[in-house]
This record gives sequence, structure tokens and C-alpha cells, in this order.
Amino acid sequence: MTNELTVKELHLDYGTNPILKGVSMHLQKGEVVALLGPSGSGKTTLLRAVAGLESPKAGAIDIGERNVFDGAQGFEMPAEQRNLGLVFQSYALWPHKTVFDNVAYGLKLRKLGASEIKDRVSDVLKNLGLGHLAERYPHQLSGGQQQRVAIARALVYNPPVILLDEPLSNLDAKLREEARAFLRELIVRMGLSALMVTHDQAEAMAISDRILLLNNGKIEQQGSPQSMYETPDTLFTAEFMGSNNRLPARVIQREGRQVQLELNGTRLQASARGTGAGTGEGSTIIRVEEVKISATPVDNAIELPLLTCMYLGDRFECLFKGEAGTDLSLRAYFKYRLEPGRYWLQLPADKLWVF
Amino acid sequence: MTNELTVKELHLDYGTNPILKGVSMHLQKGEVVALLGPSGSGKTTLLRAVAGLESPKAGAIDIGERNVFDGAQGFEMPAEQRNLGLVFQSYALWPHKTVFDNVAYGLKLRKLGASEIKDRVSDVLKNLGLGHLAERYPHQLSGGQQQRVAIARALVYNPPVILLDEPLSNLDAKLREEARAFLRELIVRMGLSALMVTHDQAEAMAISDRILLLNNGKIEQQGSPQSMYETPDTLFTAEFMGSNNRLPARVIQREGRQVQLELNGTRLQASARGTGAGTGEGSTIIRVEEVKISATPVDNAIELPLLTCMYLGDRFECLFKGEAGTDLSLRAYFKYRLEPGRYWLQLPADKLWVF
Amino acid sequence: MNTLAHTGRPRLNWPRGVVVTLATVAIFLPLFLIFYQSFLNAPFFMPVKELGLDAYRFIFEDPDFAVAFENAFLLATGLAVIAVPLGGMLAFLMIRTDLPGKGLIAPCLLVPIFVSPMVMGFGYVVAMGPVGFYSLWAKDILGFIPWNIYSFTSIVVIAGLTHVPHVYLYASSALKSLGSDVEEAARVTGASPLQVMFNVSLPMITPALAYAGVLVFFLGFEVFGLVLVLGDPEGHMVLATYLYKLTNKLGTPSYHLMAAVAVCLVMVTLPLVMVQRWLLKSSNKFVSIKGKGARSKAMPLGRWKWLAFALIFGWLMFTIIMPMSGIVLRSFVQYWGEGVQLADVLTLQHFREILDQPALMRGILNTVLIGVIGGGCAVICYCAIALAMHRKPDLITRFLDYSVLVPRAVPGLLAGLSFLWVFLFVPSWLDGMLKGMDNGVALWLSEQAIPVLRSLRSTIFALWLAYSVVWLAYGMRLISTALLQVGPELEEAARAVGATRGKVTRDVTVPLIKYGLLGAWLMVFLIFEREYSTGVYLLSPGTEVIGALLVSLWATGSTDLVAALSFVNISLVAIGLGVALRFGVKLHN
Amino acid sequence: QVPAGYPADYQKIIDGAKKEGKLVIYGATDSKATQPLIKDFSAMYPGITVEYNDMNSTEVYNRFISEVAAGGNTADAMWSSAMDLQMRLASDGYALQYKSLEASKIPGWAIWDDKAYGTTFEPAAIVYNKRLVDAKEVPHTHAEFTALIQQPKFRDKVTTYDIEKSGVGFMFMTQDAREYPKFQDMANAFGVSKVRVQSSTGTMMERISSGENLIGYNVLGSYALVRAKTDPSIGVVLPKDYTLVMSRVFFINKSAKNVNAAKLWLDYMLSQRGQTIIANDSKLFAIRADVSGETTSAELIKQIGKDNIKPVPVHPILLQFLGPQRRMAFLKQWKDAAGKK
Ligand SMILES: Nc1ncnc2c1ncn2[C@@H]1O[C@H](COP(=O)(O)OP(=O)(O)OP(=O)(O)O)[C@@H](O)[C@H]1O
Ligand SMILES: Nc1ncnc2c1ncn2[C@@H]1O[C@H](COP(=O)(O)OP(=O)(O)OP(=O)(O)O)[C@@H](O)[C@H]1O
Ligand SMILES: [Mg+2]
Ligand SMILES: [Mg+2]
Repeated sequence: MTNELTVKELHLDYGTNPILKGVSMHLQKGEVVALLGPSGSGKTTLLRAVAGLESPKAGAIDIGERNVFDGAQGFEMPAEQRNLGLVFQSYALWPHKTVFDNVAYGLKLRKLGASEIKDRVSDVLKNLGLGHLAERYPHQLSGGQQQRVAIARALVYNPPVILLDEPLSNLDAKLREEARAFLRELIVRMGLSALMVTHDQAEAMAISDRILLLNNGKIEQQGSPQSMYETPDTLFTAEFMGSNNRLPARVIQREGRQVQLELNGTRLQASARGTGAGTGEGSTIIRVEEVKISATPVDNAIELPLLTCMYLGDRFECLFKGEAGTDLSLRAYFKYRLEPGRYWLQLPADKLWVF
Repeated sequence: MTNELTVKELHLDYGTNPILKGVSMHLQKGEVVALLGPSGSGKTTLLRAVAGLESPKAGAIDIGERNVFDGAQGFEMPAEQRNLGLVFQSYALWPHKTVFDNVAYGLKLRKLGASEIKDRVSDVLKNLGLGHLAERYPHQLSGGQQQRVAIARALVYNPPVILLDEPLSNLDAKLREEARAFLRELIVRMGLSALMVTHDQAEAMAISDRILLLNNGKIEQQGSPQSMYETPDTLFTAEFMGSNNRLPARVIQREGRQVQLELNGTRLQASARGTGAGTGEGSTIIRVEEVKISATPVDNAIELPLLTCMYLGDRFECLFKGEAGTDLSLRAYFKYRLEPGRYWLQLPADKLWVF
Repeated sequence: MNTLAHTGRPRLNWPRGVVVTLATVAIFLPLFLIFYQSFLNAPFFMPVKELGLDAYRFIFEDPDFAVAFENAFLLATGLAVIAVPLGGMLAFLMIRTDLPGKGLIAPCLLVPIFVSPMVMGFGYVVAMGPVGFYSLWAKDILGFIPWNIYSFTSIVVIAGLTHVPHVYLYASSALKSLGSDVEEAARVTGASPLQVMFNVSLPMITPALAYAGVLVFFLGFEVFGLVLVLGDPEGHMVLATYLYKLTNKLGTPSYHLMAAVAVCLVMVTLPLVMVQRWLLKSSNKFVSIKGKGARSKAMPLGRWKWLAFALIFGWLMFTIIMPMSGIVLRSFVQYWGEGVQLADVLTLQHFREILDQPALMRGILNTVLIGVIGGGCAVICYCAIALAMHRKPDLITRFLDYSVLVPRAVPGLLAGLSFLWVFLFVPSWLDGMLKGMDNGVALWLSEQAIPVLRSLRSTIFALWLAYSVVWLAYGMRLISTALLQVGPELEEAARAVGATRGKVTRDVTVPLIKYGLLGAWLMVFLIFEREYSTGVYLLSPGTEVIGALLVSLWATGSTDLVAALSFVNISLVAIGLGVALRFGVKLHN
Repeated sequence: QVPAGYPADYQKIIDGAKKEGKLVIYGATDSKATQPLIKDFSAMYPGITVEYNDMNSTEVYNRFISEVAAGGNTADAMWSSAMDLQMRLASDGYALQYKSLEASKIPGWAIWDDKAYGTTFEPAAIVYNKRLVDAKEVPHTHAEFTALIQQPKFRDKVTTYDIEKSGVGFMFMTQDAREYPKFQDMANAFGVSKVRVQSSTGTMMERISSGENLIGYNVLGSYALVRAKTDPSIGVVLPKDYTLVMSRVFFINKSAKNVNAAKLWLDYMLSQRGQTIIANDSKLFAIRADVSGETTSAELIKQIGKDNIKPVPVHPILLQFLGPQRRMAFLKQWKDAAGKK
């Protein structure tokens, strides 16, 4: 398969502040890639560099066969010639144009005939369920509708790649869930290649074929959502991809991937991940949903008193706390509200990760 | 227990547009109440009316024993005399003051001595983990830190009630989860009474003792998170409180709470909720997490082909779709990725609600 | 089918180049002439002249210069000290609170902007001078006159109070773009409206106040008409009137001395610009994080309400109603003063005389034209310059940023003279150059283009250019405020769909600041209405404007015509203003 | 249509002027006063449009020298009350030598070298407020004036030109210093009364009329009399011991484009017809003795006596005071005496 977008060793500074420190990535035809990372890691910057809105210092960017940026040759194609679709977090709809004119603008710039413009705009609006809103102004639309107009505007001239910067983060919690299913379905249906920025790992996993995790201007790890979630290479990835318990455990012994821990006076079996080695203080984590609660003693478990249970609707999140003085605390899900008391929390060895 | 805050039949218009249409509520000492509702339902407006930042048309507001607004007598106490704590969604920190000065301002206005101010501000900053940031300016803080400064500022003069307007919505997805646990713990630890606006039902459930669901300027339903989630009185509440499947089912027969449905050619048992009666088109919903997937025929189930599975990290969200032409679609969670094929989706009668 | 122009390399941004070059020439050519002149001992165009520091030596030895300089500094400082806080407070009261009568006050605030200070001063003489009718009234009641309008303190106070609206304009537009949540946060914390204003609102608009402060400080150095009218009796002199004196002091006009004074002024103001830049540098501190739905209810002032109203009314009374009533009264009487029964001397004679004089009628028309059309053109030029600086944080932008303030540091009279020089000598230098090149094209140019250039001087274009350059700082700020409110992503979105920079400007940026531009047009119109000193040397028959006519009428003693003409002018502008506001032109975005 | 009494070859000038069709004058006389002249001139010589630029006297000077230096269009003729500046230009060689046909009809002191011509006869007057100054008090000589203004009633209420700002004021004052032996006493008296100085006639008269000031010294009589017509508060006296008289100086630009028209204008202005208009319509005082009316030199001479009229001569002698040293010295002397620091 061909790469629709290739970024090679991109470096970018703001003033003297390095923001991107050598990012390489590619996007294949028909693929949806999520750019994930904590705030300030440079996601937006990378997207903007691809779009031509920021000038990198070094590296190269190709869109399809075209080279659009080459740091070595000092070549940089202006944003308007890159022919990309870009959806902003704030949607950035032009408030003085109707929905129709917002969407049609890209076609007008491409000097299409009036009737063809009308056809294509109506088409894409219908496709996005906005057919009846063509004559409205952006401020007369709800957030979700605005977001779809922004997408329509970016799609209408069939760009090879569409870039989305946190397209869902301005939506209500409720709307967001629907929108993400809609967006995924739309991208797949229209056979687009999309690069999407988000800082919400759940959103990234739900929507993308591949995740690129950015950390401090570098790519920390990339892969399918499942591999990122289930087999993180680094502590950062592991912590970022899910809800975790971080445990103050001491490593006692390592044997290949198998590790022996001591936690709260209990010996536990765990598995090593990443490149960590040696004994002593290690970083030990376990996903909240992997902790199993039992009222009776079980294997590879520690015993802790229940502090409180938070209702989450479909389940409870229960908080266990070690004796005063230790900073051991553990969260676990349970289907029902637990009675106060002490419980055995089983930490399956293959899910208890040491970095 | 005494009510720290009582709102009686509050009416408020913007121009000729009624926004609050008779809202009554109360907040007890030490209680955390979440004001939940879709965008535009009037949550912020209600909060602002309590704070004295909007002038209601009619009704009454008492804070503790003090009457602060009485529509009948045309009495309205200015905001600055109500002695409340208010945390804004935007934090609204004063950018020209340091963290210390931001927090100290309320005490200065109360004419406390310099040394006492210093003590109390240091205290509250330490309490919120901001001790080392006192000399910084707001723009030098991360979002999460800013939010905590905003809380510190609202707490420092010990207001009887603290009002929070979507305090978490400006935070990263990751930070938000931590912050909500922190906030809940803080409020409980300091024995505060808090009224918090949010539009995220998960947040409301996790953080509050009681939820007030606002819909279009009226209180739709109120109660503990669990009762709101598990025994909604109205379709609106049911739909708002969780992720639901809405089914195009026809009611065939009702017998007390028991209802017989027809869905996709299959007869199903369901239970009636709310005040709905009669047969024909009803509103039928079931929570996504209550749908059980089975490869073999089971009771009270419909058979549907799998469309796609979305990875959510700790589980998959699977989408089933009826034959082309019907608008039947169903989402369900499953621990593993499902093979393509047809499955039986069990819809437990007590969780399949008809309104 | 999706075709976009592909040129490969980014092209030279020539529209920007043209704008920047033209702006630079328009700003610095006259300044350069002044600078050059200040180092000569005779007019620079005379055959006999020598380079040297004579001019500086003379003014530094002249005790009058020291006095004038000190006074000018006091005046400018006092003016800023009075106008900045009051303007800020006024803006707060008008924008944020439930002050009664806002609708009425808002248009009144503009009056001091478009009434020429000379007229204003004259109004004060008639109203509050030693035998002014308010003074006589006060004397009847109190037995003495509690004020002396000719004292330097009075001049400073009047200058300060009449410049409050300038500060108000900047402060109010800054306040409007400031989310009110920070203020509400203060109120909930327990601050009364007054405390909110002093502790939160005003500190937060420090950058706008700093800008306004520097601008009014400059204007303070430039105050001329007011001092000319009110300062004469007791002999108070500031730099602008000192300049005026210099035209006569040595018998023949001494350009080198005037130029030296102007250079001193520019030198004094430069550090100020630096200070201001420095203040603004830390302004990222002031960028507030805006919440969604930045709505606000007017802050109830409670018992302060009527006190605030009374204060504002007092200000209106003193800065507008009293001097204006003086003018109006003067325009309807034959004469006035101690012991005159006004009822006996009422007349419409002065208005009839205006009708009889075609030059005056033409002056009125020209003034309106230069205000409306010239103002519009000026706004277009300002907009072009602002766009050339828009989102391009480079050296050129910084350079322009500094440059726009400089012309205002030169007193209008001298600025006008230097523009006359530009229009006179630049064509003849060019002519000389072209003739020297001695080829066909050059000769043709010298025959065809030079006369056109020369004839520009006697058209109203010359006047317009001088006005526009002098008020550059004022106008640019109006427009850049509007531009700042255009979210960058709106422009970036257009580039992403394929619009070139030029198209982005045309299709997105400019339409979005449409209302800002209209407001700026109105404000520039007002300021052009009253301008007079800059135009003095650029007028020719047919291009008279009221401002300059007033000065010359004043000098020849037709004070009654001055009053009547001012009255007509003020009424016209007020009507125009009313119409504009009526049709929805916003005063600030 | 050669005016009566002019030689026949004057027709050549008229024809030349017609061909030029235009005349540009820079003047410091306000256009209200010049309009009757222009109107009449146009009636006499139809086809010549007169473009009159009304400016103050320094602007007239500034513009003229700048424009001449730049070689662009400038005035064909200059007509200004700043006699010293006009003389400076004339003696610096900017003026065209042309012997007006009317030259014999005006006094010799008003013509210099056939280049510069005095065209009016305007006395410096004492102006007072009739309402507030008793008829008995009104001074008729400089000595009476000196005595009067030292009375407490006149403290802060005497006004005259700020001679640092006003050229006319300076000129009058220097002539006073020459003509009046007790000038120093008068200057000291100004100091006693704390004289209020103004930069223009208008402000002086406005303040006298309103009663803010009671009496003004060296006010241009032509303006004062016009004002006194409509304003009963204004009283005008011409001092009997001597009265200074100034004359608006006219010269033709040596490199004028429209020389013939300018010559026509000069002859017209000095003719009886022109002078009659200057006297009766412009109210500027005719310089010709053969014009009668209230504002004429004849009338003035009748009132005060020929010997008491002290005209400021149209002569380079005026330039003495343009020298910086003398000028500064005089200014200092005046400022010290009059208490103007
Ligand atoms: N104009 C700028 N000048 C200087 N630094 C900047 C600028 N814009 C962004 N930065 C810095 O660059 C870094 C990366 O910013 P970027 O916007 O790419 O982050 P992000 O990953 O998109 O974060 P978020 O999730 O908050 O949007 C941040 O540290 C930010 O402070
Ligand atoms: N200043 C205003 N003028 C007129 N209508 C307003 C104003 N402010 C808010 N409204 C309207 O009042 C209604 C309630 O607004 P409110 O801000 O209370 O909603 P909310 O529940 O807080 O919504 P959100 O979740 O979006 O914050 C909305 O329909 C809104 O459009
Ligand atoms: Mg970002
Ligand atoms: Mg809200």
C-alpha cells in the first residue's frame, strides 16, 4: 500500500524551545491514525507542520508522491498549495458565511463551475446529514452540527489526507460518544486517510487503526490500539493508555520476564515489561479493571480494607487504602457496592507489570 | 439537618426568554449536589442566580438562615455580600496577581491581619498541594494547578456553600479522572457543602451525593446517583444517565409493569417505567452494558449480525445492525473481540425499559 | 479536477512590500526633512546654509525653551495623570455597570474628540473666563469667582478632562474583550463594584491603558489651541506655543530652531515608546483564559449608582456643556460681557454672514468631505498597514510598530510644514534626477509625471495625506484591536482549503472586521473634523477646512464668525454622528 | 478700455493679462475684506480670475520662500501686513521693479525702489470698553494712557500684542520706542498694570468687549472700527500726540507667471477706484489722499493733524529689527519693563 503521508525526522522549535525532536511517521491510504499524547507534547504542532501552518527546522514531509517540506533543501510549500483537509478543534467556521458558502469556499478557490459546486456541496452536506441546514449561519447551529460542517468543509474537495485536531473535544460528553462512532464510520465509508489529534486515549482507541503516542516531542510508541493497551513498552505508555494503580512495590528477584515483588508485606508474582532491570524500587502498575476483588483469600493477592465506593452507573469504583503511613492505595471495579470490610485483591501475575 | 441553601420556585428570564421555569432545590450541610443537564438547560444560570450574578424574576433563595433573594418583596442581596465560594469553569484567576494574592484577596477584603492572611492562605495552598507555587502567576501554571488555585480561592474564607461550574471540563481527559477523585475527597474531608454544575453524567455520579437533573429550565428528576441511574422516572432521565440502545419496538400488551414487545419480528418481555400507557409505538431503551451477547439462542433475545467491534481498552464495544431498511442497531460490550457472524443478544426483561 | 495553482516556491509578498514601503516613506520622509533642517542654520532649500549645531545651541540657551519644555512636560504628565484613571473608570462604569443614562452619555463622550481644542478654549473663556456668564453667575451668588480659568493648573485640568474620551475609547474596547468572569469572581469573593474596578478590571487592562497613556502623553505635548487661547493672558507657554513664537521671535521664521525643537520632542517621546513596549512585553500575563459563554449582567452599583452618575454628569457639565453653551451663546449674540443684557443683543447676523461667504460654506463642505471620504480612505490605508503587520511577528512589524507613534510626536503645525516641503521639493529633486539621467523615458517621465506630482500639493490629497500620517497611531490602534479579535484559526482554515494569503485577507479577515472598520471610520472622521494645525500650510483656495478657517478668523478678530462657524460645524458632526449610530455603526467592536 | 489717464500702450499689459487669465495672490488680509476688491477688479477686467490665498503673515512668508526655492507654482503677488517680512523679501530680490502709474498719488514713504508699495493707511488705536470705562477716563495721548493704566482699576485689565508672537505688535512697539521719548515710562506702566498680552487682534477685542480687559493698546484701527460698528461696547481712540500708521505692503513676484495681471492689480489697487473700495468696503483705510470717507488717510489727517501721523515707512530700515541681536535686546528690554518673564 502507498503512503499518503510521510513525515521524516521532523524537528521544530518555537524560538529556542524545541517542540518536535525528530518525529517520523506515515499514514497509509484508507488508514485512520490517532496522534495521542498529554497536553503540550506537540500533537497540534505536528499536525500544523504537516498542514504547512508551522515551519519546521529540519526533516521532510511528503504528501503522496509530492514533497511538501524538505529541511535540507530549505523547501517549503505554502499551506494553501498542500491540498489537505483540516478540521480545527474550535471548528473555525467562518461566521460571515452560510454553511453552504463555508463548504463551497474550497471549491470556489479551485475555480469549479457554479453548478458543479452546488452539486458537490449538496452531496457532501447530505452525506453528513446537514442537507437542510445549507442556508444557516454557523451561530445558528448546535455544536455537533458545527463540527460536521467543519468536516464537510475539509472533505468537499477530496483531499488525499484529512487532518483533525481534537475534533470532538468541544462536544458535550453525551454527544461525543455518538460523534465518535459517526466519525469513524464516515471515514471508513468514504475511504479517507485521516490523521487525528486527541488527548483522550479512549477516543483514540475507539476511532483509529493505529495510535501514535507522542511524549515531549518524540514518538514514545506506536501500534494498533490493542497492542498499545495490552503490551506497552514503556511505563509512560502503560500509564497513559488506561486507568492504572501504581503500587509502591519492591522488586526482590528477576528471572527473565518473571519478577518477584514485595508489596505491603506480601510476596507477589509479576511480569517485567520494557527494559527495566535490577531489583529494589521499580515502577509497578496494574490496570484498574484487572484487579479482582475477593472476600476470601486467593492467589497472588493482597489484603486491604475498603475505604469507599464511587458509583459509576454500570459499576462501582472501589478505593482500598493501606494502613495510615503507607501510601498504598488501590482502585478496582466491582459490579455491586461492597460492604465495608477487608478484601483480598488479586493482582494476576501477567497483568501486574514492572518497568 | 439544616439546609445550607434553599431555592424556592425560582423563575428567571433573559429578555422574554424564560430560562428557569420554577426550580426548587436545597442543599444540606456537608452534602455534594450535582446539577446535571444537557447544554442550555439552565444549569449555569441557576448557579449564577444563587451566587447573585443574575437577577431572577420570582422565587426565593435562602443561604443558611439568611434570605438573599425574595422575588415577592423585590429584595436582592448583591453578590459580594452573599459570602459564597464560586469556582468558574474558566477558573477566572486574576492574571495580574500571584497565586498567593489570588487566594488572599478574599481575606484582604474581609480585613484580616496580614499575618493571619498569610497563615490561612499557606494552609489552604498546602492542603491543595500548591504550597510551592505561591509566588507564580496563573499563566505559569498547568490547567490542573490553575483549577486548584481557583478552588483554594473559593475555600479560603470558609464560605458555608461552595458553588462549582463545570470545574473539571477544562482539564485533560486523563487529569479529569484524577481531579474528580481529588475534588470529592477534598469536599468530604473539609466538610463542605457544594453545588456543582456538570453536563457529564459519569462525573456527576462519581462525585455527588445527590443529582439534580435539569431539563429545559425545570428539574426533571432528583435523587441519589444510583436511583437516578437504575430507576429513572422519565425517558429523558434514562437516556441522559447512561449509554443506551434505543429500540424501534412496538408495544403489544401491557400488564401492570410488565410489557410485551415486538422487535424485529421477535417477542420480548420488558418492564414499564414512568407514566407511559397504551400500546403501539413506545420508547424502548436498554443500557448498553445490560445487553448480553450469546453465540447460542437464549431467552428474551434477538438475533442480529455483528457489524464491527471498537476497542475500548478494557473491553470492546460491538455494534450490531438490523437488515438494511430497518433502523435497528444495537451496541453491547464484550470482553473480547467477536468473530464476524450472527449473535443472540439477550435483553433482560427488568432492564428493558418502556416509557 | 482539484486544481490549485502550484508555483512551488513561496512568492515574494509584494503587496506587503508596497504597503510597508509607502508607509515608511510617508512617515519618515517629512521627519527626515525636519531632522536635516535642525542641523542647518538657514532653511535647507536656501543656497547659503551651513551644517552645525547652532539651532540646538540657541534653544538650549533660550530660557523660554526651558520654561516651555518644563510646562509642556507638566502639561503632558498632568494630562495623562488625569485622563488615564478617569478614562479607565469611565469605561468601567459605562461597560460593566448598570449606570443610569448610559445611552445618553455614550454619544456625548465623543464631543471633546471632534471639537477643536481652540474652540473649546474659546468656549471656556466665554463661559468661565473672568467675565464669563457662569463666572458672573457665581459672583452673584458667592461674591467672588471660585476659579481662574487662565491659570496653568486650570489649563492642565481642562486638557486632562477633555482627553478622557481618548482613554475611554481604548479602555472600553479592552474591557469589552475581557471576559467578565474575572470580575464576577472578585464580586463573589466579596469585593464591591468599586473594589472590583480598582483591584481587577483596571489592572487587567493595563496594556490598553499604557497604550492610551502614551498616546495622550504625546497629545499633551501637542496641545496648542487650548494653550494659545487660555495661556496668553498669563503668558503660559508650552512647546507648541513656543514653536509658534519661534516663527516670529527672530523676525523671520526660523526653521532650524523649530526643527530642533521638534527633534527634541521626538527624542523625548522615543524612550516613552520604549517604556510602553516594555510594559506590553509582559502582557502575556494579562491574557485571560476565556470561558465559554462569556456573558455578563451589568454589575449593580447599588448605592454608588447615583454618586457615579453625579460624577459623570459633573464631568459632562464641565467638559462639554459649559464650553459648548459658551460657544452657542456667543454665536447668537452681538457682544457679551459684564453688564450686558443678553436678551438685548441676540442676533442671527453671524449665521447670515457665513452664508454670504462662499469660502466658509466651502470650508464646511470640505471638512465634511475630508472627514467622510478622507476618513474612509485613511481607514483603508490603516487597514492595509495593519494587515501588513497582522500575524507576522518579524522585524518589519516591530519596526512599523515603533514608527506609527513617531509622527504624533511632531506638533501639527510643523508636521504640516514638513509635508509642504515634501510636496514641494520631492518632485523637483525627482525632476532633477530624471533630467540628469538623460534618456527618453526619464525625460518623458519628467515632462508627464512631475507636473502631476507637483499639482498634488494644491489638491486636498496633500491635506489628507498629512492628516492620515499624523493620526496614524490613533487609527492603527482602532484597527489592530479589531484584528486581534479574529481568531487565527479562521484564517488558517482558509489557507488549509487552498486560499492564498491575499485571498485569506479578502475573503476572511476583512469581512470579519467589517464592523470594526466602520467604527474606526467614524472615529477617524471625528478626529479629522477637528484637526487644524496640520493643514495650515497645505490649504489653497478651494481646499479650505473649517479647522484652519477658524484659526485665521480668530486671528483677524471675527470671533463672532468663529463661534457661529463652530456651532454649525458641531451641529453638523453631531447630526452625522447621530445618523451613523442610528444605522448601527458601533463605536467600538 | 484703458483706464482714463493711462497711456495707450497700457493696452499691451491688459492684453497680456487677459491672455494669462489668472492672478494668484498670497495675502494676510482676511478674505472678507478682499472680496469687494476682487469683485470690482473682475468687473473691470473680465476674464481674469483672481485666486486669493488667505493665510497669516508668517505662513505667507514661509510658503512663498519654500515654493520659490522648489521652483513650483507660487504667488504672482504678495500682499501682507507684516511690513518687515515683506520688505525682507523685496530687498532680498524677490520683488519685481515696476513703476505703478498711480505712484505719484501715494506718499513717498509708501514706495520703495518701485518694488514695494504701501497700499493702506491703518492707524494703531487705543480700544476701550465703553460700558466700563468712563468717558472722562478715556485717554487721548500716550501720556494720559500711561497715567491711566497705573490706576488700580486697570490692574490685570490692560491688553496689548504679545510682541514675541505677533509681527505687527512688534513693529508698532519698536516704532513707539523710536517715536515716543517717554517710552520707558509707558513700558513700566504696562508692568504696573500687569498687562495681559494676546497673540491676535481678535482675542484682544473680544476680551475688551466682554469687559475682561478694559483697554487695549496698539490695536489695529481698521479691525477695531469694523467691530465698533456692530458692537456698542467698543470705543476707539487715536492718540492725539502721535498715531502710528502701518500700511499693507504689496509687491510683485519677480518670477511671476502672470506678471501682467499682477501689474494690473497693483495699478488697480492704488487707483482711486480701488482705494475707494479699500476704504469703504474693506474698511482698511485708503492711503490716497484724494479718497474721501470715514476710513481714509485724509480723514485721519484731518482728525489728528498731519504732523502727528507717524507712518511706518516702507523701507529696508524696518529690517534693522530683524537682526537677531537687536531684536532679542529689544524683546528683553520690553519683557523686563512690562514684567513679562
Ligand atoms: N506559539 C507558541 N510559542 C511558543 N511555544 C508554543 C507556541 N505554541 C505552542 N507552544 C508550546 O509548544 C508545546 C507543544 O504545543 P502543542 O500545542 O503542539 O501541544 P498539544 O500536544 O497539541 O497540547 P494540547 O493537548 O494541550 O493541545 C507546548 O509546550 C506549548 O507550550
Ligand atoms: N446572556 C444571555 N442572553 C440570552 N440568553 C442567554 C444568555 N445566556 C444564556 N442564555 C440562554 O440561556 C439558556 C441557559 O443557559 P445556561 O448557560 O444556564 O445553560 P447551561 O445548562 O449552563 O449550558 P452549558 O452546559 O452549555 O453550560 C441557554 O438556552 C442559553 O442560550
Ligand atoms: Mg493541541
Ligand atoms: Mg454552563
